[in-house]
Amino acid sequence: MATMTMVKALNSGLRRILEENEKALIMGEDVGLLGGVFRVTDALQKDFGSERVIDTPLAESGIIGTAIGLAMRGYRPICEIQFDGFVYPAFDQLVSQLAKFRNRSGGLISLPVVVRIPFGGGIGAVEHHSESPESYFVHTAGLKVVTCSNPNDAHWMIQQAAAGDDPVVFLEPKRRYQAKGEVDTERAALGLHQAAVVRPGSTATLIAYGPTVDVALASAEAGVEEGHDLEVIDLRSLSPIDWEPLRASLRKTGRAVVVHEAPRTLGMGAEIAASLSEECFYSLEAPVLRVAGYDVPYPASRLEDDYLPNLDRVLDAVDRSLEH
Amino acid sequence: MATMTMVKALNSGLRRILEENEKALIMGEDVGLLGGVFRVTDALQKDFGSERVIDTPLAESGIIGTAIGLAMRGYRPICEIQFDGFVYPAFDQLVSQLAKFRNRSGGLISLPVVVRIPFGGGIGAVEHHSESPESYFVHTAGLKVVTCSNPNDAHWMIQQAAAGDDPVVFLEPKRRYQAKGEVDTERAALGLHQAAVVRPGSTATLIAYGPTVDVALASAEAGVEEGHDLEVIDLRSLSPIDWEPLRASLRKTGRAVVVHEAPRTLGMGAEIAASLSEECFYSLEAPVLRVAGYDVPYPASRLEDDYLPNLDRVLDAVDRSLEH
Amino acid sequence: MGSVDRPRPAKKTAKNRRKPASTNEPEFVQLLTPEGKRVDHPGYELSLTDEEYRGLYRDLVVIRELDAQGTALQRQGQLGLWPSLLGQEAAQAGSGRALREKDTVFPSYRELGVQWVRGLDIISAFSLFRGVDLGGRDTEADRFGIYSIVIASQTLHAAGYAMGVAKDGSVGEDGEAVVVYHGDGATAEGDFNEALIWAGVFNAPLVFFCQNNQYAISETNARQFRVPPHQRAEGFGLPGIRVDGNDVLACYAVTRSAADRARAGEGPSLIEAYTYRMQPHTTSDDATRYRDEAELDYWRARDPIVRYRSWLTESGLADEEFFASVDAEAERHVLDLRDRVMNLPEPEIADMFDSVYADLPAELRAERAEAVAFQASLDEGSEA
Amino acid sequence: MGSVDRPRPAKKTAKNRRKPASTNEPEFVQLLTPEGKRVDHPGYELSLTDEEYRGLYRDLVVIRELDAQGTALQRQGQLGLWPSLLGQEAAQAGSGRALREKDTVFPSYRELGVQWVRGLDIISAFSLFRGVDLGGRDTEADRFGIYSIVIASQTLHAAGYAMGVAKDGSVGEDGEAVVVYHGDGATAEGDFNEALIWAGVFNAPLVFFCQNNQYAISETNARQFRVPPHQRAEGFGLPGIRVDGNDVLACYAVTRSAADRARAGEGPSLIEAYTYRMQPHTTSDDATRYRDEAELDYWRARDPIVRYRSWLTESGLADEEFFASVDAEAERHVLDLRDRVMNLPEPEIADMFDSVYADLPAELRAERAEAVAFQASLDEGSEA
Ligand SMILES: Cc1ncc(C[n+]2csc(CCOP(=O)(O)OP(=O)(O)O)c2C)c(N)n1
Ligand SMILES: Cc1ncc(C[n+]2csc(CCOP(=O)(O)OP(=O)(O)O)c2C)c(N)n1
Ligand SMILES: [Mg+2]
Ligand SMILES: [Mg+2]
Repeated sequence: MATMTMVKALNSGLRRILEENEKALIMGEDVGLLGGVFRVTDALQKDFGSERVIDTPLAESGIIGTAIGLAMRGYRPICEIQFDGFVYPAFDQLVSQLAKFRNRSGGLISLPVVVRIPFGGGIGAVEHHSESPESYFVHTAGLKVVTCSNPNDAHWMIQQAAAGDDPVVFLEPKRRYQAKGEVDTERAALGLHQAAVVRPGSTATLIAYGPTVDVALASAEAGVEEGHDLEVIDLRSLSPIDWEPLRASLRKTGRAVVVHEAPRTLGMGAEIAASLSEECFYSLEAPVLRVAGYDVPYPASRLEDDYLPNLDRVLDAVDRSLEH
Repeated sequence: MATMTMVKALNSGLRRILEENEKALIMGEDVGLLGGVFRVTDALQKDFGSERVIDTPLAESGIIGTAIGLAMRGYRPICEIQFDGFVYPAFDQLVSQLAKFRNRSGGLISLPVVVRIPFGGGIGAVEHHSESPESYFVHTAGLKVVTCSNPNDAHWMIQQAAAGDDPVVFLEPKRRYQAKGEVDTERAALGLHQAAVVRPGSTATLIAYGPTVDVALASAEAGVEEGHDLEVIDLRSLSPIDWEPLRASLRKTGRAVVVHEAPRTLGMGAEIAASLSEECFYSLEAPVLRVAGYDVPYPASRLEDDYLPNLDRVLDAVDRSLEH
Repeated sequence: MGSVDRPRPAKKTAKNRRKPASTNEPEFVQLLTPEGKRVDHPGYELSLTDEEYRGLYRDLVVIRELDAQGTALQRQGQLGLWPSLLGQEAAQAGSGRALREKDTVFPSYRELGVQWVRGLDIISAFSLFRGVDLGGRDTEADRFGIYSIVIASQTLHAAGYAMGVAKDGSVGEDGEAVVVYHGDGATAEGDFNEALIWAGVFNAPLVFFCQNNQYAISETNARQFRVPPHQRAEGFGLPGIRVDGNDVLACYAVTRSAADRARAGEGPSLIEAYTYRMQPHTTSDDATRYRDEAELDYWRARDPIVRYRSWLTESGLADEEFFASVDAEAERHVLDLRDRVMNLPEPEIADMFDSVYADLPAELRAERAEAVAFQASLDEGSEA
Repeated sequence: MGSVDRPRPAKKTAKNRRKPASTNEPEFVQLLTPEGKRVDHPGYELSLTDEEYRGLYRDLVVIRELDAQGTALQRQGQLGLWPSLLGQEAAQAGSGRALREKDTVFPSYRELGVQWVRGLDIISAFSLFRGVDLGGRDTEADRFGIYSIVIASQTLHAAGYAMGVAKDGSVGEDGEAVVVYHGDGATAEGDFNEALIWAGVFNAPLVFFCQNNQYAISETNARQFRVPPHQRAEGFGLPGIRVDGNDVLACYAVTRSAADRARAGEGPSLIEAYTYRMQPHTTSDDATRYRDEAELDYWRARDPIVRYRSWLTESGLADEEFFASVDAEAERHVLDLRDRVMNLPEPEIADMFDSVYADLPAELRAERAEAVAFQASLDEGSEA
């Protein structure tokens, strides 16, 4: 056990990957000498050399496209996209190539590529630096999509993502980068695609992931005062979703609120609400509600506190659910 | 009134746009001399010249990016993306630029750009020629997304899309291109963002759009034999959605099935099911069900009949709904 | 489509007819004139064995016949689509034959000829266009990638792969070259230009082989660039060279040279093979809408097979008997191909799911089971 | 960050210190040496009025001070971020002043200097980085686009806009030129290369103005290209020229010439201004991780203001009194700016919704109303 920030937990996870698999590579803009703009790859180039930790041209399509080629050659690239809003120039290589190659090849080509993306808002940044693009990737068959909410998960999930043979979009909640937590350096507690009940409860279920897990936990704490006993589930894997814990929780509480930063329309909440409504129709005491970003472009930073789901909005949704 | 194919209806709609607004432009790959690979722009370059109907370089990001610049200069470009699967290289220009410019400018810059995309499957084509990318655009605030299911709508909706001041992704169901229908050449029956009840009924509501409207109508016809009286709604506008007709229908029937070709996970059905479940919770006799593409890349064409929603799958869903 | 059919040996008058704007003869490396005269070009000496020279003729003819069979099979409803390479045989056979066994090829969707001369089973091209699969094959064993349909996307894959080759230290005399094929239209895409950047910055052992067949569907070169692709390369610091793409010997020579450079660690380069697509873009296209007979005649007079056959005859390397034997051999390959295409197994619904992930998620396993069961229930129903 | 602070006039020894690899002095157009000696360059004669010469000095100083205020405001917590242009004043003032009123500029995110010399209100740069809005302004009236953060995306907008200028027939002596600013790193993006294609194919009246400040955040030119941007342009058939980006007169001359070409309908071209970013990438960056004092000293010796001031003094165009008056003027602008920045109005929750669509859909109107009401209920709650 060790206490560390999420940045450090990712960094040590990446270090282990590089140590344990000589085919693993890190590539992206400024990941080498600078150690990445968030320092997630700090000192890795110094220790593993510039053949394994590669500062790339400023060209996102090129990053994913060449990572595909490197993977075809037997390498295992871990790419960094510098910020969420800069992943779109790579979209074709991500959704038409990386996601589909295995299927196109009839299963003969594996592309073990991890695409790390710092995502989400709350850091007071300018446009394009605070987006939550997960829906685009979850809707795309052939990709796996995961996100971590704490240092321990960050440390293990990045290693698990890199160990698999499928492409993984790995979303890192940048506003949690500096948050500290305990990391079990010996073993992983959960598989990459398992959801976790991070707070058991009985009144209603809060479903969150990445940056909103903390919001949900804080809401649950605050809810105690109002007499609520809220269960909080950290989704962890967005594609595939680990449905059973969600269903079990809903069968118990009868009520659920999904919390995410991405815009509400076709955000993860839509899929979760639609599926749970279908699977747990007779258990629902109230419709599955969504507390999400509004259906607008991410706003100027002085407005982001109004945009982002917060404790007040979550508890308000819980109240609305309980009114049913 | 005139009978024509959807291709012809679009062509004559585009012709009227070019006639009525000298700032309107058509641009895309092969749209000029060839008249587009589907002939939607047939003869327009001959009649309006190559300054207004522009064969562009083979570069989709360039098509959308320069259309943005042309719109800033006061032009009103109507871009063609040759096939659904080739829109992704333009993704950044679509979602980070075209969609967001008006908001970025505080409302001072309008970008009246229409992006026509032949979409969907069922034509026996090779990979990338049969996709349904609507979710990516509907999730993106700042874009409007519409689709037509018949020649009359095609003719009018393209004109309405071009007349507005917001960017519109205009999805054309390519497998319906050659289907004939009556076109009212005098006036439009509906606004661009209105849904249409295309077949009234009482047993359950089928919600479809673009290529699946016909599937839903055929299912409703076939359902009569089984004693069902199915209502069919053509969504027409995917963003924004015209919710009221959907809610009204659900309040009447208590049951709904959404039918689309895009993969199920985070397809339009997810949003519709989530929203209707929330808005019409007490009217629901059964969960809103989805008949959609599977969560796999669009398959080889010899498998597409198995992939695409069809009458059997729709009626099976109706039966499952009725079992509740 | 009849009017743009397979070229016959050109009439003597044809080559003096109107030369269309799009076909101003450029400067390029040529070792064999359209009339079949062998010429020299400094830096591109070529001397093959008689057997190799004859082999190239066999390649050209077999490729042409196999490709023609693609068009025929499509017309007969056996394929959904066929993108013919008619006219581009020399570019493909010449470049493909110049490679070594360890070299790796990334094709676009028109490289049947390269696939053939690499000694590979070409059935995957037909299964793809028949729609029974997505063109998958054991690309690692073949050292030949899957056909790539999104224009220029494969250029980045090739650049990455070539970076990997360099990383593996597989350079030097016994090293590996990577060759990526793409069209003239592809040079306008961002991906192609990024691939030039990456190849240059990482000094990857990569050869860009651009078949400039004058068209991107209906659009001429003038819509894609101001100066031709071999000059583009130099703007990225890569040597660029233009070759007569209808001259199999020149294509061989320049490709060998570029691949040697790559293999030796001297870095990437680009070859622009100046050629012509004699058929419409694909069987779905109607080329009469955008080009005329005069232009086709101009190119018929530059047919890659006619000139090569003349030279072989003149130089005594081959005679009518040889040519007849090649025709017979091509005929056998064609019959064999036809047979295999018609007997390609139909895919099953489960195939749609099985290769999406290395380990299929539970939810998708359930979708798969449902789909299979539903299909079975329908089949039962219809049997009943 | 102290070590990479604003340069003082260079010590005499500095310019003879170790010349770092990334700064091999290239061939470029220069009209004023680092020592302040006026030299000639064929094709780029320049003769301005005395007032204009002095005006350029005023520009350089005011820009430097306004930019320094950006850094200061960020350190004081008044801005979220500031991307300093320190060291790039000559590139921006020279190019910006060479334009005519009707010309249109598409900036990246570092063009405070261009915005200033165009006579525009620069507050939008500060409202953007303060986070009270997204940098919106009346771009049509200003003929100056919104700051563009997605690298190279604006190059395509500029190309399209310039196509529109040509379409409007606004060429000739009284025509319009369009200038797009971008960095060295931007040249690796697909969009930039597509913009070169479009500008070339449509002969758009566009000038690409590349400020090669040697870095894309931490990465040097070697990571972005093999040969410099002015050569890239030629690979696309566009004239490319490199200019000493720290020489305000040379920047003026080459930009005027390129803009004249564009205006006259002679088509697009590219200018590579070879310069240096003296500050970290932004206030969030720590440049000590990737470059050293020696490199900074090398560039301090090439400071654009020092050399220009020397020349003005030597040539008798200006004296200490003038320089003092410029300092005082800059000080006034700085104080005014500070004041306006601190008093920028805070945005309101409704602002988030109001500009997304020309006509706000019902659903979004409802979301807006809900958000406003909820916020109000909280405010009430906390007041109570
Ligand atoms: C990204 C993308 N856009 C559009 C298309 C449609 N398309 C298929 S082939 C083609 C023209 C390609 O021209 P070129 O690169 O010259 O290759 P050629 O077909 O001549 O061999 C186009 C536009 C595509 N496949 N991919
Ligand atoms: C598409 C995209 N990718 C990454 C970034 C992050 N980023 C911001 S500035 C920058 C470096 C830009 O370098 P250059 O083009 O040389 O301009 P400079 O900052 O030096 O003026 C990067 C990588 C971005 N803004 N957009
Ligand atoms: Mg071509
Ligand atoms: Mg730079």
